[in-house]
Amino acid sequence: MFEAIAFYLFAFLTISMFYIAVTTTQALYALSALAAGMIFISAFFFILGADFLGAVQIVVYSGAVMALYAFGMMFFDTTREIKEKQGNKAIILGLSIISAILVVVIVGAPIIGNNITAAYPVTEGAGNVQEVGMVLFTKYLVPFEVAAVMLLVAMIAGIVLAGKKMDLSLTLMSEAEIMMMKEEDKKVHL
Amino acid sequence: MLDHILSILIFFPALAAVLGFAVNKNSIRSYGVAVATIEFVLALWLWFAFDSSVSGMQFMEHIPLVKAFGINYIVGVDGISLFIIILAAFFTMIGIASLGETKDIKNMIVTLLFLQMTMVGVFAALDAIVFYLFWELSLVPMLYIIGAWGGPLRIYASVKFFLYTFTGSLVMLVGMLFMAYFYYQATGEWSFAILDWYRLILPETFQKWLFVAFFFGFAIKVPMFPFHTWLPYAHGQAPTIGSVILAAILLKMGTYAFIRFSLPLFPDASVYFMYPIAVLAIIMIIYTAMVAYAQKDIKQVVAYSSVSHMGVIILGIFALNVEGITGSIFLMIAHGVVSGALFFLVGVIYDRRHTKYMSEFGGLASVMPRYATIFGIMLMASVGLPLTINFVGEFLSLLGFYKQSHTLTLLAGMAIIVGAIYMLSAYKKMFFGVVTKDENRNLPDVNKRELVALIPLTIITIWLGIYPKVLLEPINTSVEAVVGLMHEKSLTQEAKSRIPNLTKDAEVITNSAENTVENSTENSAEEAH
Amino acid sequence: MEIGLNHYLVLTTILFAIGLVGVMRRKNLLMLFFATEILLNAVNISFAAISHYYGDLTGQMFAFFVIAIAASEVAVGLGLLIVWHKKHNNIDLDNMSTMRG
Amino acid sequence: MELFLYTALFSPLVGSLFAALFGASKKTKMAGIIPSALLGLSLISSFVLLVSVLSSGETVHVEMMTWMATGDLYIPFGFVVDQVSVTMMMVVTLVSTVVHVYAIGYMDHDKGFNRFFSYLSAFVFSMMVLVMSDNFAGLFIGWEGVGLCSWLLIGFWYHKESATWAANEAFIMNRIADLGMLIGIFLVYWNTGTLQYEQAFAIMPSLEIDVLTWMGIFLFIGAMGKSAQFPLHTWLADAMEGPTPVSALIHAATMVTAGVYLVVRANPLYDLIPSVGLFIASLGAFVALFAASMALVNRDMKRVIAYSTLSQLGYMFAAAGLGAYWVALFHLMAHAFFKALLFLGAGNVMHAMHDELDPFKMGGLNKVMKGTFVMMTIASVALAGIFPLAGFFSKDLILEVAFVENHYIIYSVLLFTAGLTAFYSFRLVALIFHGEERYKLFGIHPHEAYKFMLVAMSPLLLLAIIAGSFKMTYFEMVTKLLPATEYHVHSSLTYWIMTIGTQLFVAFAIVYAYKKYTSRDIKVPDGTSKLENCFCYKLLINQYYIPRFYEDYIVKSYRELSEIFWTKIDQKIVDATVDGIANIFYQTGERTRVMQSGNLSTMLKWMVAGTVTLLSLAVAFGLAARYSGEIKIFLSGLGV
Repeated sequence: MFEAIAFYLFAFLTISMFYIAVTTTQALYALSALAAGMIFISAFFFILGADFLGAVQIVVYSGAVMALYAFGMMFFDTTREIKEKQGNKAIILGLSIISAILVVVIVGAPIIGNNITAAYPVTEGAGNVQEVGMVLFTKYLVPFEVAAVMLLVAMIAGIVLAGKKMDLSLTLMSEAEIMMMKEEDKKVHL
Repeated sequence: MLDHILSILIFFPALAAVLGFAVNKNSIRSYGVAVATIEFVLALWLWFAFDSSVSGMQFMEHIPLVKAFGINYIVGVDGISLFIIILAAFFTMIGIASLGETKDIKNMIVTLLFLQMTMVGVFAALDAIVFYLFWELSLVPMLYIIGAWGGPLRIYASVKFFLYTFTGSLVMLVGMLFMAYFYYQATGEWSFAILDWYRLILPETFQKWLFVAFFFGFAIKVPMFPFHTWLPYAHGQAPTIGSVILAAILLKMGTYAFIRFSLPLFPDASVYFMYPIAVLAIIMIIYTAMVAYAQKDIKQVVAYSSVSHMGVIILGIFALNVEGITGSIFLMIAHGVVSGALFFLVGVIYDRRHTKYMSEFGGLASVMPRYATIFGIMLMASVGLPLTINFVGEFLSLLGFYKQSHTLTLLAGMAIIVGAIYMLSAYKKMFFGVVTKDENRNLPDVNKRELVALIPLTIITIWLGIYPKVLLEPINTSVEAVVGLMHEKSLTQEAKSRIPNLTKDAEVITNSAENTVENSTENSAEEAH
Repeated sequence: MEIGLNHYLVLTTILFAIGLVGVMRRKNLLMLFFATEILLNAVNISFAAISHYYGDLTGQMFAFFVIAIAASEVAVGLGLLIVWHKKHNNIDLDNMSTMRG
Repeated sequence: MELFLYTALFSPLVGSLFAALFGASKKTKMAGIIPSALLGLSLISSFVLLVSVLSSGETVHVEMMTWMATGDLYIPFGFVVDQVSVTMMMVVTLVSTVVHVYAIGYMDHDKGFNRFFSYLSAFVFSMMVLVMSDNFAGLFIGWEGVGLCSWLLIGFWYHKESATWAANEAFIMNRIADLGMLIGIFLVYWNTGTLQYEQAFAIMPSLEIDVLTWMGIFLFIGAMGKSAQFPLHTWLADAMEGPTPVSALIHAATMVTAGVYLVVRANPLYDLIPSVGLFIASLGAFVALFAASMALVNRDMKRVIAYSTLSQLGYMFAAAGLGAYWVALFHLMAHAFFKALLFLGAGNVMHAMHDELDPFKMGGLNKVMKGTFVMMTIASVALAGIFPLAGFFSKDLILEVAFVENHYIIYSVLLFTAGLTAFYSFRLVALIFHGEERYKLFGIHPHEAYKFMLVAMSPLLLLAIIAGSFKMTYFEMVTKLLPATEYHVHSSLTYWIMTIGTQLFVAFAIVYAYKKYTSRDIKVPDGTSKLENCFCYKLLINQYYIPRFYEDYIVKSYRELSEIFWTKIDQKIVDATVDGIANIFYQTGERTRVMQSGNLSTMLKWMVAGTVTLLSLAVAFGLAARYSGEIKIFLSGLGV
């Protein structure tokens, strides 16, 4: 009963948060809504007994990713309204729903067909974190290490990419200065 | 060296072409002539060493390429392909030797040498994949020749030429793959070797489908009506040398492939499709001849006349008897010589006046008598006058087909009437009458460089018209083997009666073919069915 | 009122749809990144749910790796975004048309 | 003997090649003399062969080399000199030698002198191949060879539009007939397995009558073209555009008789199919009358003689068709002599009159051109068939044949035509040589031809007079090969009535023509007289409107049809279809290019759409695989 209430409550919250995130014109609102949605999603993980995943979700998403976005947004002029031309909404909506259903059908089909058996059954008497740790460092050791390297690479890449001309700030520069800079850029390229 | 003569013939020009890039621009012409002459001498040597009493393949070479799928580099030559190879070498030689002032002459000569490789390759290949490879590769130099040295519409013409023939050959490729798969089904081994395929006996329905698949590739190349429209554009836009090679050699690939693939592989289907193809051939003959008559551009006249003559070749092939097929092979060579020469001749006048419209000329007979004489000889050869090379081929082809159908031959025989009509009226427009245009009054007659090409062609035209035996004998031997094989392989009663039985050869074939293979083929074919 | 796998699947469907709407509808690149996060999270939930209902840890593992990938994607993506912004002074999708065919 | 055979055959070729060497250079007398001498050599060789055949009765048969051999087909270059071919050889070499010598004078002032002799000798060579060949293929070589030379020679003055047009017409019309000939040859090959005369004719009696009939018809179509029989006759009159020696040699004496030669040569075949023979005879009789009627009114000297040739060819075919092959051949020979003479005489007149061809503009030339006058008159008398000249023996024989074979219609047609022949021949002679000297109005000063030209013509004159006396010798010789049917009218009374009656009829026609056209009030017709406006006259002068019919309905429609084929069918349908198919792909690309707008947002949408499609396919296939059994049952229930 408690589980049901929790599910519906968080379901409602996630959906509405994400809805706000994709519809609002204010980047700041979107960011906040997204962060909230992420946290609510971690609730599902806890409900499903995936404690470790829940924790990671909060730490990585709500912590790291959102912070990254927040820092990133400082570079952009978030107050500036971006005009967004809108196409046919029916097509967008239709395509989204159809593809979502298809994804679910594909993912869920073998389960509904009852054809699968657990490859790594949940070990009785062990906590979730322990279980995850055991699987992660045995079967998935190599992918784990690869993921680690990938994160490192991504980090360096992020720094290198964003780090160029850190001394400039387009937000603080006037239009004329920006234009001038562009001209110079072009000359260099030529 | 004689053991590998075919490989040398194929790859020597290509190698020379690669080296040609390093040759000085001023000496490239003599370099090209030297290479082509060596190649021609080698081809003559091939003829000299060729044993015309043997019906099978000679100078065979066999190098496995992809063992798992039975793809081998197999080349060989028999009476059917021998003379076309020689003709290819010959035309490249005189083509390069008589090349006029051309921009980028180095590129032109290198391209021609590459083209020669592909031409010889096609006619020597005995493996379907190798054949296909050269078949497609031959498009590339031709595309370049038309596209780079052509007339104002050259891009359209070259793209059309390329895409059209390419589409056809893709269908053919599917047929080849299926054929190999079928061979695998029957014997448990993959093979693309044509001689292996010859031993297969296919059920009739399969034959029909495969025949149609091959037909598309070949018919577009020939080109048969209604697939012929790329040809006038290609000829109309190509430079002289391009037209010459295209008409003389490249078109022959289609008809040659009919004899190499369609007839021996699918005898029943050949009989089944004989009438429809004959009707197409007759439409080709009469219709394109009439179209040729309506042309205003002399080169287009020759181009359409090419199509018309190819119709007679097709008819001879589908006569399905020794006389007809021998005649059609001979006519391939004859048509190569004659229409090649005609394109050369058109090139001569185009070089002088930069126009190909017949209305621009008139009365040239008095201005350029030597030119008019050579043109007249070639014209008479083209309309099939006896004692010229064309007559032998046309006579034998029609004679052969007469065995199959009286009425259709009567219609096809219209070739000699309609051919005379367009050729004579074109000749009249260009050479007879009084000189009306001032530009024409002082045209120089053919010069030495042009005579280098034209004199040998004239000599061949008459020599082979009077003494065709030198070619007919080896051709005949090989064709008898093909016809014997077809008779042996054919399943239906109709095919047996249409294809004559040549007992003496039939025995040889039976010995060489493995009966077990045939039986298992039949069985599996039934199952697959 | 037992919450079954189907409930979770329906939920993820809805979230995925919302994410897709975002992907297609938004012209602001930053918003596009947000929408991508939503898509990933929707799938993560379904992985976790399936893992739970079938007593198999593989689902969780996948979700874990998805998170890792999402994190690196953000790092690199954001870096690119900043470079772009510096160059063009906007992050509007409609302006990115150098790939016009 | 073989040496003589090869000499007879190849010396014209050598002559031709010799003259061709000087083809592009300036006129040299040598280019005319050497070929003529070589032809003389050929004539002597032929004569030796004739004597040999005549005395020993043995034929010479040589096989020079193989021409074509493939499958069962074997065609050699084989030559035979037998009674028939030796006759033809004599005719050909004799007339052509005369014509060559004559032409040295006639073509004296022509720029293309050397070229002319090259062509003319080449023609003789082709003609020799035609008559000497021992197989149908060799015959065809000669057949086409003479066609080529005829084309070259008719169009000799190639700057004249009418000449080139006539040359092309002649060639193309002959080609139409050659197709028939070719088909005939195919029929012979596939039914007898050989093209050699001897073997083929030996097998023919065992063949079905239908096959033989077709064979006969197709071969005769070939003969119709070369011998200009109706409806392929129009080219002969137009061929008069060529130089006159050419007309004499090719279009009177030799080439046009090739058709007759073919029928005579194929006599074993035509003997087996009397119905076709009857058709040939009827057509021959019709053409005789038809051509003679056109000759009555024509105002072109050479054309009149051409129609006369046509008419005489009709006689020959009538005889050949009725099975009297030796008679046909005899008339062929006699006709060759006097007709060539007539043409050469006409050539002299033309030269004298500066290429004026209208006899109404001449008159009274007998004073200036005595020699020519005598020759042409004798030739005309021979043509009319007056005793004792050559024409009497040969032509009367044909009439007798028709009478004896009980074909009275053919007989009466031929008899009537004999009268017409006499009339138009002497109309011509009268208009040219007698009456008022109308040429003076046009300021022409005629002169007689060179002496040597007249001397050159004299052998023909002699033969035109005495050829009839060879009749019995000839009969004995040639019937060793041809059916030896003697034609005798049953009662001698009927015979005498017939002969004298015919002679009187012909003589009357001559006298009438003389009376009518020597009168002083002959004027150059200007199209106003009553006669010229009557329907019959118009019909005849326009050659029964046949050339116009050909021009308007066949040539024109062919040209228009070609134009339609090219512009409409080839470009608008065939090529447009090809381009259309290419365009479909091109347009598809052009349309779908919008997807690659470069706008990321749009591309994202397409990406999603693509994903949807792929996912749907995945689901569909998954379901299909899962429920394949059920689907099969369902489909089989539907009866698929």
